Amino acid sequence: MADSEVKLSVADAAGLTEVGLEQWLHMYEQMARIRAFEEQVNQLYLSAKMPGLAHLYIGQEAVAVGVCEALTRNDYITSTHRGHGHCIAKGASTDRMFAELLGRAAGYCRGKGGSMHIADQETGNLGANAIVGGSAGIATGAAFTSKRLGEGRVAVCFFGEGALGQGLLYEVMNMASLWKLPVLYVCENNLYNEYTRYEETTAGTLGGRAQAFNMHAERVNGQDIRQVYTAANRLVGRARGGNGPAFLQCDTYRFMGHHVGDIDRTYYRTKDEERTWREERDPLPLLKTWLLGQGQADQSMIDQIEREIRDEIAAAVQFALDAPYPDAHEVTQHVYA
Amino acid sequence: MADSEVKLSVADAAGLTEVGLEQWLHMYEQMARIRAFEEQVNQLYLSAKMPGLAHLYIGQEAVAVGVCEALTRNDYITSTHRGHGHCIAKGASTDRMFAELLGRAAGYCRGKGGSMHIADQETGNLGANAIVGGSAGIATGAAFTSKRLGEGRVAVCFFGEGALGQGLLYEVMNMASLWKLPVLYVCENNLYNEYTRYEETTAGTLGGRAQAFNMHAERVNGQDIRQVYTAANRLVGRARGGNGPAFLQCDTYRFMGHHVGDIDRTYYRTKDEERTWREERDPLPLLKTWLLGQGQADQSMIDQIEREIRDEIAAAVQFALDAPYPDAHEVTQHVYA
Amino acid sequence: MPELVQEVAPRELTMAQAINEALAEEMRRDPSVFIIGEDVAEAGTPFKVLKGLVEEFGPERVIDSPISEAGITGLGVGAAMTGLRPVVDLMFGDFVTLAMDQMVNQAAKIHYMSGGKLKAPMVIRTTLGATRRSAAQHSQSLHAWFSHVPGLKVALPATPYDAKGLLKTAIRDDNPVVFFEDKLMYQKKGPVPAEEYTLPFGVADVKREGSDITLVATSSMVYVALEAAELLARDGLSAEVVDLRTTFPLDKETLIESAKKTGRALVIDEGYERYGVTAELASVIAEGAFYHLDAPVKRMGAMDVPIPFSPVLEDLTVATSAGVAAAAKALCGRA
Amino acid sequence: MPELVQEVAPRELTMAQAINEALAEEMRRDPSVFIIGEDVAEAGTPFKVLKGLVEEFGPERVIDSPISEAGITGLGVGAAMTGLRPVVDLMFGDFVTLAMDQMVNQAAKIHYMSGGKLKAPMVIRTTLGATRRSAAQHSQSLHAWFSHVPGLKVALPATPYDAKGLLKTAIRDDNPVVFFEDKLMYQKKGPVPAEEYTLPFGVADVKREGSDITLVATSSMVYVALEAAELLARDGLSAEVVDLRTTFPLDKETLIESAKKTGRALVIDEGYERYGVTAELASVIAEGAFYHLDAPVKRMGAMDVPIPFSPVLEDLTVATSAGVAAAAKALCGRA
Ligand SMILES: Cc1ncc(C[n+]2csc(CCOP(=O)(O)OP(=O)(O)O)c2C)c(N)n1
Ligand SMILES: Cc1ncc(C[n+]2csc(CCOP(=O)(O)OP(=O)(O)O)c2C)c(N)n1
Ligand SMILES: [Mg+2]
Ligand SMILES: [Mg+2]
Repeated sequence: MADSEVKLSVADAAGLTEVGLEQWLHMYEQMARIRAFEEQVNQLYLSAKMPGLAHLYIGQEAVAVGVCEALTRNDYITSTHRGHGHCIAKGASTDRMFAELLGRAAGYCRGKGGSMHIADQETGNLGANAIVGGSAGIATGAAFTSKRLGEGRVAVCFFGEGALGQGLLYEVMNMASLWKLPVLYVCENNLYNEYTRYEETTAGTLGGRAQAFNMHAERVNGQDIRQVYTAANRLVGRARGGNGPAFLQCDTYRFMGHHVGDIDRTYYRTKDEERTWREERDPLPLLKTWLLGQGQADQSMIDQIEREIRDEIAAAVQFALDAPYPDAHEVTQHVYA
Repeated sequence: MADSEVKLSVADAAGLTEVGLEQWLHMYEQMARIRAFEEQVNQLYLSAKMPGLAHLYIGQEAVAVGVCEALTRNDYITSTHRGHGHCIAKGASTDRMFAELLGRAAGYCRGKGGSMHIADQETGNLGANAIVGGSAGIATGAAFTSKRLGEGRVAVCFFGEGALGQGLLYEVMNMASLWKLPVLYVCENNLYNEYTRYEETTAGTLGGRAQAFNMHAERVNGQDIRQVYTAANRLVGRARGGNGPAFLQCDTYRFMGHHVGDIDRTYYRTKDEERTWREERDPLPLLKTWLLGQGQADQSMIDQIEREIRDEIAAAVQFALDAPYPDAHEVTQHVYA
Repeated sequence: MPELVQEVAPRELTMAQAINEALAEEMRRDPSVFIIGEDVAEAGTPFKVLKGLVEEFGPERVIDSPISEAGITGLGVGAAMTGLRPVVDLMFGDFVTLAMDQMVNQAAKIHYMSGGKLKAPMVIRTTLGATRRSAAQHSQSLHAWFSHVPGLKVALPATPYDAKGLLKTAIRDDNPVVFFEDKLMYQKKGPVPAEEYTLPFGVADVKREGSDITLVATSSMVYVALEAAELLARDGLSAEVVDLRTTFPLDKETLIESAKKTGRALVIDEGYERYGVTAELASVIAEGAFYHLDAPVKRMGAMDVPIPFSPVLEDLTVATSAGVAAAAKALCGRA
Repeated sequence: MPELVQEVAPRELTMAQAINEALAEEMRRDPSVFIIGEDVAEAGTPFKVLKGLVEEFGPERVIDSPISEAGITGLGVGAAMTGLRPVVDLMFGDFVTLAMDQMVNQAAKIHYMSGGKLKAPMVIRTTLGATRRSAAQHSQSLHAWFSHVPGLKVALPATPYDAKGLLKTAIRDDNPVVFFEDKLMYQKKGPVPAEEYTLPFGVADVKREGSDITLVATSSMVYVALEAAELLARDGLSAEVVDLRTTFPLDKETLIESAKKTGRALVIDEGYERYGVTAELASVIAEGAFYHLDAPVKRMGAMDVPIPFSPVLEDLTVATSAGVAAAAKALCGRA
């Protein structure tokens, strides 16, 4: 399929992994949580309550949630500058995340990491990374540990299509393939490297980059969580079973700017394009419509989820706004372990 | 074909670029010059007359000569730690090369570069490089200049199969393909990264690494200069004509150690393997046999070439041994242009 | 700063405009100059410093690249060796970590290794500076590394005037130059004459004259030093502020002469203090002005910690005018 | 050096053997330790330092990698963060240029950025040192770069004893440690006790006591300093030789106390002089011993040139015992 032809046929559920309603609703809830979290982050920025910038995940929720749903708490992920979604999907709680984004001591990293470095060891999140592609080695190394210790854990390396510009990716994909490491490289193709269309920076195909190393590669519609989950589940199982790494391209789109301050975007993409994705390819309505259409869920279940999340996010951001900053002496703490 | 199945069918000349006898003999002469040069380098090492080490090109002569024969003097090459062959093939003279290897002021780099950094601007050799893969950016940049200035020059980047471990290669192949730069990536697969068999470090195929970037890739028997020349000629023409970069894998073998000091090699490759290559796949006898068999050349022509080269090399090494070292004040010269 | 003899009010530009103008002028003057980097064309970089250049010079000379810092630097080296003058844009100074081999082993050494035959005339523009709430991987000031490497030159201007003049010099220089711009100074304004000028490398600029103590500063820290000098003036202490402008070539003479004159010196830089630029400057002064110093040379680099995100912590890591003034007073025995 | 109370002749090992033994002991003690690098297994590295390890510990723990310095370092960071203790082998110190992002932006910062939750206990073993006729890309001593970076520790032993003790400490350290070995010292012999020991970081070692001048040296330069001390002794000058052993943590106290005692100091290092290790050491001494110094602290780093191939040139670039002795004499007013 052409890269921009990401269509979703709601009716077609053939070949999907079968999961119960509860799990579909959990995925919906996680996507809604990310969406609400990110909208709140944007508000914090617009009201000048958040230091620095943040890269919102809105539009891409089905990728993080669909993939993480295929993981256990023990599995590892590494994440990117656009990492809030991965962090939530892997199980972090939003209050401590907001606290981190606001530089408070209650944050996951005691306010020292901020948006681009959130990590949560408890849920296996080895950290967002502000170096594009910078975490590819870390994810590969985590998979190495798992294999070496026979732990059966899988490591997922999330990255944007722009990260395929980085040589490091190729170096570690080669090793992962050679040594059959249990790692899944999840490439989120949201069509842009910052403000540059990815075709301008990308020769050949994305998946071909992995296939060159004899690595299994698949491509799914990243707006359809059913497809993402199905593929991720299969590839994670494959990796866990000792059958080596895989590459999963998820075609997606960020609905907002590259970061919260990227307001005027018309010089690099059209309003039309944005509208199409927002209106026709939003992963939340897509899943909801399918669940409702199937008669699996009813509207009240969805409403309840959304109400609960609204409350949770409101409380979480309040928690963060009220939380104290780290003490001055912390500045020299944690330089060395 | 399997990587080690590099057979040569002397009879089969189908599809070869037709060149006149003179040019074949020139190629033979260049290969013989490299062979004699390298044998002399080994002698210099064994007799402790050469400082440091050197990586001999013996066995791989058909690659450098076959490729450079398809270039003009104006075209560029970049080379590697195993670079003497490329340097000679591109037209450098052996006296100043010996002088460089011996650290004399008459050397191509005034003795400052040595074996691993020989460069010769006059013949378009942008330099050997002691960083594996380190010259890939330089070659790509040279091609960029050529394209930008409309010079019609082609740049050839020579590297060993081990260099495909370096991320840089992928970064620049992507750009070369995107921007249709006139560059030819010549991968000399001599089966070993130093002391490690290349299959142990290489997932997938070598050419696949280029194809992933939508780059045209070919593979030839690197011991058969007729095949190397034919492919190089076509790919250079293609690049010169604005049709973009290509990747040329040449299957070959270094007959000697990784460097002159690598004497006991049995722990990483068998004597049998070495014997097979030396006896059955030596590029010089192969070309000679073919030329004689065809009745194109007679033995006296070959004898004359070899005699002349013997004399040239003897004179060249003597020139170098007699040449003065650089003056002490040169140590601080050329730090800045 | 330039001594403007005109009567009319001097033209004011921001640092970003001054850099943009330097590039535009050099690109007009010399068709071999081109720019390559991530989001440098239509976007004009995330800092908007290159705005308008692609419109004037076209996408052939202002090239949006893949996110390949090593690759574009390497391509730049090759282009420079074959007749072009690349200006490679490495968006954040922290990303130099990805291009070190091409900068240090290739660009810096090719002239020497080739016995003077080849050269790599190129500029690597990048940034430095913290307190932008960009956290540990987007806030470093790593200029000490390059200052350490023979074959490279390093400029780090503090004013729009200096930025323009030094960047033009960098582009014309036949050697690889690493050019550090403080992200937070892009909007700072200053006088920039409309006429063509360049500034020589290796000439420090006395941004303020004084007699009691010498404050040597680089880039962003020049303003901290100038403000500290104001504070000190209120306490009756006269501070001389020397802006280094290039860490290499290093204007040892100006540093040493100033320290000899005042008898006291404090060096301020935004790089990590340990094994950083302040060490070189302090030891050059301590050696050169040994017999004239009334107190040890004091160093103030950035705190030796990865740069924290939280504003309350981040602000502690960089020297402030109050901190500099206090340290200077202590050096002058007025603690 | 250890005070050996035994009567029997002490056991002598080469530096290579001492390093090998440290690795073997730690790998036996702790199954989480593993080695990754190019040609580290059967070949035991081109320097043969790792000989025999793959035979004892198997290819799962002594891993031949592709030629991917960034990749293996990155893999090491991830492995370290998840419970292993990698020893990453970067064959030549010049190749660190390829792994800087993983070392500096990832390994060094993860503990801090995660607010103390994650850590990267790993050792990056690499080499330094010139005069091996290996030319500009295989001869550098780039330890100053890492000494500059918060979050990293840097060790550079000069004797087999120190190498073994410091390497064992490095492997047990919970932080990334960059461990520099001088290629030319691998065959140097020295006493190494058979019993288990480790050496603390941040403790300089007075390799020779003296009273007229302090020679501070690192790695290979310790021998140059010791030889110079011999030469000076013939001239009636008593030189104290302080071996730093780790550039970070830095044992400021020992340096300063020694300089206070002797009143004169000369610091010697094989890295480029400019903005190098000697700058930090000199400025620490100049500040800390300011009121006790009879002469400026003098620095002798490597010449600020890319390292030339030609032996006649290369030998000029590094400090020699004769040069150090001459400089020391001059400092002592005996020029
Ligand atoms: C090594 C590196 N180069 C450049 C940047 C600046 N930068 C931040 S995000 C970004 C674009 C990343 O694009 P992609 O990987 O597709 O991720 P997306 O932002 O689309 O999620 C760039 C160039 C960086 N952070 N790291
Ligand atoms: C970046 C880098 N890593 C490691 C080395 C050490 N080294 C020198 S040659 C070599 C093997 C290169 O193998 P290949 O590229 O196949 O070339 P060949 O020696 O076979 O010609 C290695 C690892 C180096 N010079 N540069
Ligand atoms: Mg993207
Ligand atoms: Mg090879």
